Amino acid sequence: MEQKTVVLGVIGSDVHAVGNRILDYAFTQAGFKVINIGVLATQEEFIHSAIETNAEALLVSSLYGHGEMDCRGLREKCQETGIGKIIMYVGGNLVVGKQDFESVKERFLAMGFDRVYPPGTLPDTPIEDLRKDLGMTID
Amino acid sequence: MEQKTVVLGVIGSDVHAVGNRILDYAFTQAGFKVINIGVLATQEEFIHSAIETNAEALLVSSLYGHGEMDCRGLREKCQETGIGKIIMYVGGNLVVGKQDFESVKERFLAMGFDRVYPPGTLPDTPIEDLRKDLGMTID
Amino acid sequence: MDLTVRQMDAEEFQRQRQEVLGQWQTGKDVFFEEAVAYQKSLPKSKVFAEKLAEGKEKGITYAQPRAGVALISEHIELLRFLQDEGGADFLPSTIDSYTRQNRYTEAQAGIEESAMIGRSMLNGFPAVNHGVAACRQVVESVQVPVQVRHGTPDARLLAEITIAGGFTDYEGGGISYNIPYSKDVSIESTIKYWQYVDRLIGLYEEQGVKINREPFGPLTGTLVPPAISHAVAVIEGILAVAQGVRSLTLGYGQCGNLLQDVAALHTLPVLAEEYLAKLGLPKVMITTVFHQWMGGFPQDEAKAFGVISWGAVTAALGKASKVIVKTPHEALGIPTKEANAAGIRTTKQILTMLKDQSLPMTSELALEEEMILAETRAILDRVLELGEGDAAVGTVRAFQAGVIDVPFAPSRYNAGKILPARDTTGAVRLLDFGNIPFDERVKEFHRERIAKRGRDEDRDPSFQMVIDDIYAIGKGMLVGRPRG
Amino acid sequence: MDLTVRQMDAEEFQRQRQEVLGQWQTGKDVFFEEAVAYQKSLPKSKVFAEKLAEGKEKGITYAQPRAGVALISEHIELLRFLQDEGGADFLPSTIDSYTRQNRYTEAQAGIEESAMIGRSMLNGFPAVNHGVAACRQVVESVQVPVQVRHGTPDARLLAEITIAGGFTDYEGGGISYNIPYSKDVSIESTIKYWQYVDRLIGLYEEQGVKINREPFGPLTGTLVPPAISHAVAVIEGILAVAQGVRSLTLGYGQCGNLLQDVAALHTLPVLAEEYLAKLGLPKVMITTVFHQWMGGFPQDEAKAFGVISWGAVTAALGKASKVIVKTPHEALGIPTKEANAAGIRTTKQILTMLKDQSLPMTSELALEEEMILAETRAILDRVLELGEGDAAVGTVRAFQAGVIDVPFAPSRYNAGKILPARDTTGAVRLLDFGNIPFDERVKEFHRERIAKRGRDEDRDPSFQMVIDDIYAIGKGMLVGRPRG
Ligand code: B12
Ligand code: B12
Repeated sequence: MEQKTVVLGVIGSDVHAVGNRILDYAFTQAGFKVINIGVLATQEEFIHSAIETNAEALLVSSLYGHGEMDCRGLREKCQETGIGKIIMYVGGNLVVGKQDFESVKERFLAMGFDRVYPPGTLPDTPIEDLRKDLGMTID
Repeated sequence: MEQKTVVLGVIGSDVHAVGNRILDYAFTQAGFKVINIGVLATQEEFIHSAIETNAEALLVSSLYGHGEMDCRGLREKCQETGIGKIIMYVGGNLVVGKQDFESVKERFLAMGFDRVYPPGTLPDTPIEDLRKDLGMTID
Repeated sequence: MDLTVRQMDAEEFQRQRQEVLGQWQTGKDVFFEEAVAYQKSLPKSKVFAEKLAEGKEKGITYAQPRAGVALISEHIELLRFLQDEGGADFLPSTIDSYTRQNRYTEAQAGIEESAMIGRSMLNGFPAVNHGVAACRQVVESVQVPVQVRHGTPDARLLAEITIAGGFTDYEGGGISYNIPYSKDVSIESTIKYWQYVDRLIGLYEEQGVKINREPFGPLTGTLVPPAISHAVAVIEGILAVAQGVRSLTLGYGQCGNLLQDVAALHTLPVLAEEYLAKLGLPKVMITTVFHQWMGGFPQDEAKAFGVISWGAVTAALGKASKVIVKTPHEALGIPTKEANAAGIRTTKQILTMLKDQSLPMTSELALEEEMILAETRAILDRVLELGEGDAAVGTVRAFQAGVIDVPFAPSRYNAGKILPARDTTGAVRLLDFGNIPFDERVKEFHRERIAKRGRDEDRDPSFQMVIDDIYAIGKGMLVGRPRG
Repeated sequence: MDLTVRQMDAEEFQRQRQEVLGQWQTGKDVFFEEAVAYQKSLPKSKVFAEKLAEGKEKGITYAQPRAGVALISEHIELLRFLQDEGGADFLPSTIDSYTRQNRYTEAQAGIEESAMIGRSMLNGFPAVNHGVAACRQVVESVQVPVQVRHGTPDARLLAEITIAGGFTDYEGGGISYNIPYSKDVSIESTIKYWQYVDRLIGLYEEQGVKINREPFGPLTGTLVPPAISHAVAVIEGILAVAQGVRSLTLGYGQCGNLLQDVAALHTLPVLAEEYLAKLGLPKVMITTVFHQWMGGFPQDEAKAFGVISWGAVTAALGKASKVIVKTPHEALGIPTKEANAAGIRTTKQILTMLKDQSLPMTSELALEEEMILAETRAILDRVLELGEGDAAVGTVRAFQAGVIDVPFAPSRYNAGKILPARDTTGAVRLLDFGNIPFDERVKEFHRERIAKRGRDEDRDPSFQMVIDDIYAIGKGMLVGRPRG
């Protein structure tokens, strides 16, 4: 099976690095090629890396609470740079405070993310989802 | 100052003895004559002791949750036996479960108690109140 | 029937049985052989003694809540919730206070009123009124073993019904369910009532049915020094084993000082084994149960979580077999099922985090153990002396003499002469020894420790100190220091 | 300016000062003499160093929350709530993440958006944007000392504004607020930024104003072995004292094993005093701060209370001067003020209950202490060796060489070669030593302990074990055992 590439990073002024390390490990173990741009990643870095590596998906983490402000406009920037259809997942502790996840999810879906994950998500679920979204069959 | 008598006890099938010991000590220290009928006290025991000792007040404890059932009819029985006007206080954990105290208080006032005390009441407050209700001045 | 520690004779047991089963109409549905068969049909996972043995081997500390409401379906819902949402390892059925006083008519009224108004008017589950079939419904509705928890001086009918009903553990004892729970019932009579219960369980054991017995360790739950509750636990263990009980969980209520509490947990089975052997009784399976603080709680839920956690930590570090869990509603009233489950989850988080840690032995811990051993032996030896070798007889005489004396107990059969108080580290000592037969060395130790506290607080030890200690945990402290 | 541990020269300081105060418009309101006068006008009860000294003498462990929101009035309301409803002994102002990256324009946008929509869009208090007067408003609105808590590599302007604003304690350091908090900032530059901060505080000290400094102990908060965070804490202490700081609170983040954590608390001031003396630096007041578990939390609030409590117990038994409190919302998001106050109350209940108890010395505890001392000395001695006696230079070289190496740190100036894992009792050891200069005896100790765990779990120690440990507390365990 050909290896699919994903760009992984923690957006904004966010330095939470532990989940990033684990996602890197887990997606790599699952057979993906992971381009890990690490913490403190800008929207531009996500997009440049995706274009450069011909990636199929952006895996955006935001833990520190500013996710709403940091993620705004990412889909539009993708469109402007010609990768408008790229799959975009986002996860972590997306907003400030303990908020009802359904409403958080809606806000991020409205921003153009394909899937939105609640706090504490284990890697298995997004890996499963990504295989499905990329039409990879698992036998 | 002449010593006023109070009857103290824990009503019903209730065996909680610690608060009773402390109330006994505190009311005695405060100058009252305490007739302590102890735990597992029936309505009849409260009334007999009050009549026998010419007491001014009944201090009824109920901790274990059955207070509502155990206290019903006490005022009426007092009336039947000719001590209808005796001061009646009740305190402890009066009902089953954590309930809004205001509604508990109303239920017990409606039963004919003069004062109703929430869980964890320290002796100072009822001692103060009783002095007031008995018209004892503190100088 | 004369009081003796020896096994009840079969005839006497049968005579009483007729009487007991006639005490309330549900008694007629108890059939011993059928009940044995039912008990044997239970999977191992629902048998207390089996799961306790497994935990003992693996070094697990299990968590168990208290819970009971008036109506069957609500009670089942409650237990399932505590199992599924709380992660309870063992379940209880806490019996209401009318049933505990054998007032089945009032319990019936409570059931009816509860059904009418739609909330439990009873502070527990009236198992006798509900009967054997209903108990089995409870046991069958959950996946873990279920125990009867109560506080009943005469619990013979309750035992008949609940054991026939599939419960595999029975709490209480002739002392521990008398002295803290009644006023006018003689110890002689409750020992006899409980010998009936123990004999009943002995009969089940003889048929290959394992029923665990758990003397109620904490007694009045308020500043009970370890030696006193240990003495009671060992005596009830002796009384039970003499009637044929083969699986014992001995209990102890948290005092609050880590070293003293861990020492208490360590010494409890040691003492029980020692005295069972001394009296020529068979070796039985002994496990321990630690009760999170049984005295007055803080009303604030966050603070209550702190108290609960401290109990969980002590249970874990002291390697108790089981811990009985309090809830954040403790100070206010019977907990909702949510509050109850929360208490279990807090506890289990700590138990699992601490599973592989323990308190290493130190000279301080060794000293606490030595004191508890010496103190408990002093009491027990005097009990046996008073009973001329017979623990049952000795117990009655010991209470008369104040050789065993439980602080703050409501019973008039208890001397009520001792006064406990915390020392400056929070360990519970005796301020007034009453007639407890401690030797001078032990007494000096207590005096010295309490005197040190007196100096730290610049006041003479007195009843005011005891009162301060009673309120202390509720007010967010352990030692009731005067306001400075 | 060349990097050196020696005190910054006055000219260089003044040169930077101009630049720093010009970084954002609020810088122009800082006047040193006026600020000294303001600081001197504060009552002792609002001065961190004074209250810490009092606690140290009395053996009190204080509790402090983290908290900060975008708008002044909400921030004050929040702090008051934590003081009045939580009983916080010290208050924080946790700074938002834009300010931490010196992105004051974005912070401004966050303030405005927050004002508009009526909830804080920032994860902290943007003190620089609010300025000196606003900070004083905060300090004047509460009764206890207030500290700046952040995670800012270049915190010079923030220090100028908040100290002039009446804050009496400043968290952070050139290593601890770089390595866990940035990606591309060199250690050389952050050490210099922080020497500015420390020199600024030295200048205040010379004027008789006490400002306490607190290096950030927990680093990445995730399985950081004590020796590594201790080495960083001691170095930051050295750097600070060399610039004139006279009051230090050294920090350590809970690992979870009681003995290891207590040993860590005991050894931290010992090591700091030892190396300060060795380098001929003055004796200063040293206190300790213990951070309740800084890694991933369980989402369930009841379980979170368990984790919080275990941290409180450890702080109390280890006799930390102060404990930083987590909240039941930790796993989900910035806590509400109610959740934050609840965390404090749970913690304080435990601190007061355990005030007069401590963990007695045992051979196991002594061994942990011995290991931490040996390990930390090995690192520090190599640092000084690399720096040819200069701790600042040595630190930069030590990070280059991987002699100091922080697990899971985002910084590319960190080697990232070591792998920590728990042993079978939950103590954090090293599975891969990278270039940490431990001697063979120490390495053998780590290997043996981790190997034992491998045997217990019937698997070879690997990165999977590390991952399991990272998730463990969140899943209700301490040691990340494989599902059995
Ligand atoms: C210790 C204790 C026990 C001990 C009692 C030992 C003894 N014989 O005394 C033991 C373990 C035996 C026990 C048994 C039971 N208990 Co109990 N017990 C407690 C506990 C933890 C402390 C009580 C205490 O001693 N407090 C200290 C004293 C000083 O305070 P106090 O009793 O509240 O009294 C003070 C004030 O309330 C006030 N006050 C009291 N009465 C009056 C009256 C007047 C007129 C005034 C002015 C003031 C006043 O002044 C007192 C002095 O300050 C409380 C919970 C708590 N409060 O934390 C539960 C509690 C009272 N028990 C409870 C229950 C249900 C039981 C049991 C049914 C067992 C069970 N289901 O778990 C049995 C009942 C047995 C029976 N038949 O009564 C419940 C009651 C629930 C409810 N009302 O909804 C409580 C609230 C626990 C709970 N949340 O479930 N218990
Ligand atoms: C460790 C930690 C830190 C460490 C980080 C060290 C480092 N450099 O990595 C330190 C101490 C430095 C730190 C600093 C701060 N932190 Co912090 N931190 C945590 C903590 C306790 C654990 C994070 C962690 O490592 N978890 C373990 C990993 C494995 O899980 P994870 O990160 O959640 O990632 C997993 C999943 O979420 C998911 N996932 C994550 N991203 C994505 C993306 C996709 C696409 C998918 C599919 C899945 C996915 O998969 C990962 C693997 O399972 C959390 C709270 C918690 N979770 O318990 C707070 C937390 C994230 N921190 C928080 C905050 C606010 C901060 C600070 C601002 C300080 C403060 N105010 O207290 C600073 C911010 C610094 C900055 N500029 O970013 C808040 C965020 C609040 C919010 N969102 O409302 C939290 C939630 C704590 C809280 N409740 O206040 N923190």
